[in-house]
Amino acid sequence: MIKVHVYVTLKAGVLDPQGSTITNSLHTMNYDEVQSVRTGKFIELEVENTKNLEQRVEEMCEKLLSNPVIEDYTYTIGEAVS
Amino acid sequence: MIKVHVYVTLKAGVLDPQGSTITNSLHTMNYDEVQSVRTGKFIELEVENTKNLEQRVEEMCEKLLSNPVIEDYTYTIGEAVS
Amino acid sequence: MKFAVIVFPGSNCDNDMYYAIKEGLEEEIDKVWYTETDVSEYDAILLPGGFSYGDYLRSGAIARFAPVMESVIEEADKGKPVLGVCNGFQVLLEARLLPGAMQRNKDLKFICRPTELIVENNQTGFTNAYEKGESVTIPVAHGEGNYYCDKQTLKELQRNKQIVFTYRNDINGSTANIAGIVNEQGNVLGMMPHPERATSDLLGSADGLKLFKSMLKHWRESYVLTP
Amino acid sequence: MSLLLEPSPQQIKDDKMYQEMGLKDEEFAMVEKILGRAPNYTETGVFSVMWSEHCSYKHSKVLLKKFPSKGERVLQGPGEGAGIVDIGDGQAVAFKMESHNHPSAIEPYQGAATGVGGILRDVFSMGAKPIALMNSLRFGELQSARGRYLFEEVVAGIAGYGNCVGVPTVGGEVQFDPCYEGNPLMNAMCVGLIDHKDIQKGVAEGTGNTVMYVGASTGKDGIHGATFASEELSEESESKRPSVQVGDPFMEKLLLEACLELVQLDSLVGIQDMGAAGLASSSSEMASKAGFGIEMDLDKVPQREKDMTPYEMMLSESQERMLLVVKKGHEQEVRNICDRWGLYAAEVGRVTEEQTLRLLHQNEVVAEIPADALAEEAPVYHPESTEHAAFTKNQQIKETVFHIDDPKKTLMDLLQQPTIASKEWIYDQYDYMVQTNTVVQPGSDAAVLRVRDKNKALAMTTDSNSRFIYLDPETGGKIAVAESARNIVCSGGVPLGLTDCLNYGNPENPEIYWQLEKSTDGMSAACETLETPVIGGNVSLYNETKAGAVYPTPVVGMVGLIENLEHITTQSFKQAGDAVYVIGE
Ligand SMILES: Nc1ncnc2c1ncn2[C@@H]1O[C@H](COP(=O)(O)OP(=O)(O)O)[C@@H](O)[C@H]1O
Repeated sequence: MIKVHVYVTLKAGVLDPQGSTITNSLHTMNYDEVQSVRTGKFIELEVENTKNLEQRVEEMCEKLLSNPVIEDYTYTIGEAVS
Repeated sequence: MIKVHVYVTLKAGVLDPQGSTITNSLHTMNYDEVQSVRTGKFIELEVENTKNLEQRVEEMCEKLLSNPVIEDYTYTIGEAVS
Repeated sequence: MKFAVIVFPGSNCDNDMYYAIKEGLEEEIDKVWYTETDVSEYDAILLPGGFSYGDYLRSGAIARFAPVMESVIEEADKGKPVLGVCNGFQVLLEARLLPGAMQRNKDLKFICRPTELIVENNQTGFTNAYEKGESVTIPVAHGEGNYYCDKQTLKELQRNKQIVFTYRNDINGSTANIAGIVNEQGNVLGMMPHPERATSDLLGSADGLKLFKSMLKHWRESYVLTP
Repeated sequence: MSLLLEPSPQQIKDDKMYQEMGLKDEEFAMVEKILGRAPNYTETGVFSVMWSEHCSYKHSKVLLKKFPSKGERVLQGPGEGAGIVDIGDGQAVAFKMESHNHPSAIEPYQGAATGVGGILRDVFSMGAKPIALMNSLRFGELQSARGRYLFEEVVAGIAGYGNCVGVPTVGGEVQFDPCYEGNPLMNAMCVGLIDHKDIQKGVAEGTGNTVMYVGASTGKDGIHGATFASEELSEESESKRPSVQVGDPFMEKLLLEACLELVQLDSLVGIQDMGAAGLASSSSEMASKAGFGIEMDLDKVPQREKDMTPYEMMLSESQERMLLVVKKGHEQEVRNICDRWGLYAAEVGRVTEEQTLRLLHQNEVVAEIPADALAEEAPVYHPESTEHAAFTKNQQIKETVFHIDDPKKTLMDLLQQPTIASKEWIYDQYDYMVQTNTVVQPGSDAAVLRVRDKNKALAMTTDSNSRFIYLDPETGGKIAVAESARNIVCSGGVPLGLTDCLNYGNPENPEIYWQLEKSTDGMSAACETLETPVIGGNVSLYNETKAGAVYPTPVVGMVGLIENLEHITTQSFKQAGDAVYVIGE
């Protein structure tokens, strides 16, 4: 079994209302050192090892895990674990 | 300015309705190699360099960015960038 | 009896709560702004539904740090009645005034509908006007009402009779069909269904009004009649 | 694009760069004539959005004039954010419907969400408190994965936004048909309640008064959205759109509450939502309506990104923004209210005697345009019109009688059609009860909301049957209005008036224009007869893809007054043994 980590983030320039609300809230909690916050998704998949794993993961990201209109994604493919 | 990445995941044992929905959708799309999906959050902070940065980040995670009742968190603190 | 309904940025059932008390129960109520720091003058505190801070990050997570919450927690610790409905329940969970946490509904959709509830415990200061086991109709409207707690906590909730309302049918995946719980002392109630939306037959049900009547009765008995 | 890299007026003209922004050759010539020189990049951009179909109604203005828009109760007809109708006791109802079709086709969740946001602002910028939302949706068949995705996401987007803002979504309608496959329709309607004394207008008058900007900061999102809404959808649409607008319903909620307090200020002169074409449309329309000008300093506009150009700022369609005009010296009153709601209020300009929209950027004048030219003097077209082949063919069909062998089975089949089946799946996701006034919930003919502290209620409905209209636009148009009126009457109400949203294909195609003409004729006739004035609406043209145009889909949104709560009637049978009557033909 292989662990795949997918990170989905908003494209640059796309408004992130969550991020700005969290920033404000951190400021009222006196974490003034925080300049900005952007929120995204972190998705962990457990996948059986297949031939073209990388390509398959890429497809899943494109088709389902991210919304290409407003989001970007990156992923890491881990070591095989039992 | 320093980039801090925070990863918030559901504690083991906590059901993940979103993860199971994604697993099902991937299966109907013929990605049968996917065994399980767990969803979490990926939060990117831009922080001014402060003395006890690590401790401050830890606090923010504990207090606001994650809910210890159901979530775990990890973070990475990046290199200083201008 | 004097109620406070807390208004957070993004609260949207504050007016409904206000009218439920003012017109339904015919008692006094003030809207209290989230920046206030002292709510000790009130006999009961209501945390309304809505989307405080847009429900961003996690529902209730940011409101929990609003200035007014310190005083709310203080009053709760003193034993004053505190009722959190929907988003208010979520705030109470985030503030750890109640155990457990909320997740998204099991089918990931927002649900709004009249719902059948069972009164599991009518021995609280919020439910004394109901019969035990009574079936009542009170609407829900939430996207994150899937109550979660671990096994240990569930056992304690059961042992202490802290489970006050359950859904007759599983609507959102909540552990043990929990719709509302009180703290161990019994003075803090959190519930997902909206009693303030069920205060007259014109709106489809008056079953929610009994909850506010229970609060009034309890207050009269414990504070007014005792010397 | 940085300012330095912007093409010069000469280049824009020589390389016909204006065409890419949506201006035709003869339109560009008109612009040159108005300015007495070639426009620069910013000016060309501002003209092109203001003269787009979406903002100028250049292909539909002539037809809209036919709608009866007057009536004893009408306090505000077409021309402002929303129309307003008197309901007695010093109160009135404000309502309007608008489309967000193309954004919903590209990014269905955000497209639908921001559609709801826009229509809410149209209503609360009039000073009215939004009390209900409705919608009218069209999709392709649910068999296709894309169709299901669009449908689910549009519904989720409407729910996500409306639920968060706390305005109940009390009804709507939906139809599934292959003609909407590539171009779904998303029309949203908002109904608000207002006291006569609080009615506001989007005007910028009084030389020296201050122009203020309230709400979200301006980003590079949706630049040129109005032009985008005035073109057919193509594969290029994806790349043409620099970035999709994301809605922030939390910001909207704060803006709503702040605006309802701002309209109580005596020092507020005018207020308008920055909708399609953002700062460009709000500033020029407010100035033009009042017969004044506006000078705006773009450096003062709150910006979300670094180094934004005047072009980008003027054309951005960032959501949740309002433009205000305040009596000079009273800016602090506005700031106080905004501060309380955690909103930033910036002074961005002033009203001028001279009727010009003048923009300053880094101490230089970067645009100077007569305000009327933008808001009022867009070219008006009378496109060619030819009878549509579908109508011609339909007329030739001899009367047909259908033979049904197994009526029960046919009935069951019909009830399973998504268009006919229960819509509970949809409205279960909408908070239709918040504000606790919803007396008749979704699922009946019309939704009914009580008017608090009064023994009266409002009934509201949205309707259109585009297949009828496709087969016979004039009769179909009449049917759409009549169906709405029946829904109101069946609920116990008297129709007060209507708003509409005219969704069609490309009007430059004579057959489409003919549909537009005939169906609006039919609607006008029905409105005259039923005495239901049209108090506002919206036009969405170019709803077509390579596969063709959508059916002509003029959606009617009607509001009625129920003068006694006892008159409220619902659809369901009440008890066994009651007699059932059919009335009418
Ligand atoms: N189909 C229509 N029927 C009647 N009036 C319309 C129609 N379409 C647009 N209008 C009116 O024209 C005016 C300008 O419309 P629009 O540009 O959509 O307003 P907004 O500035 O709110 O976007 C509005 O007052 C609107 O009510």
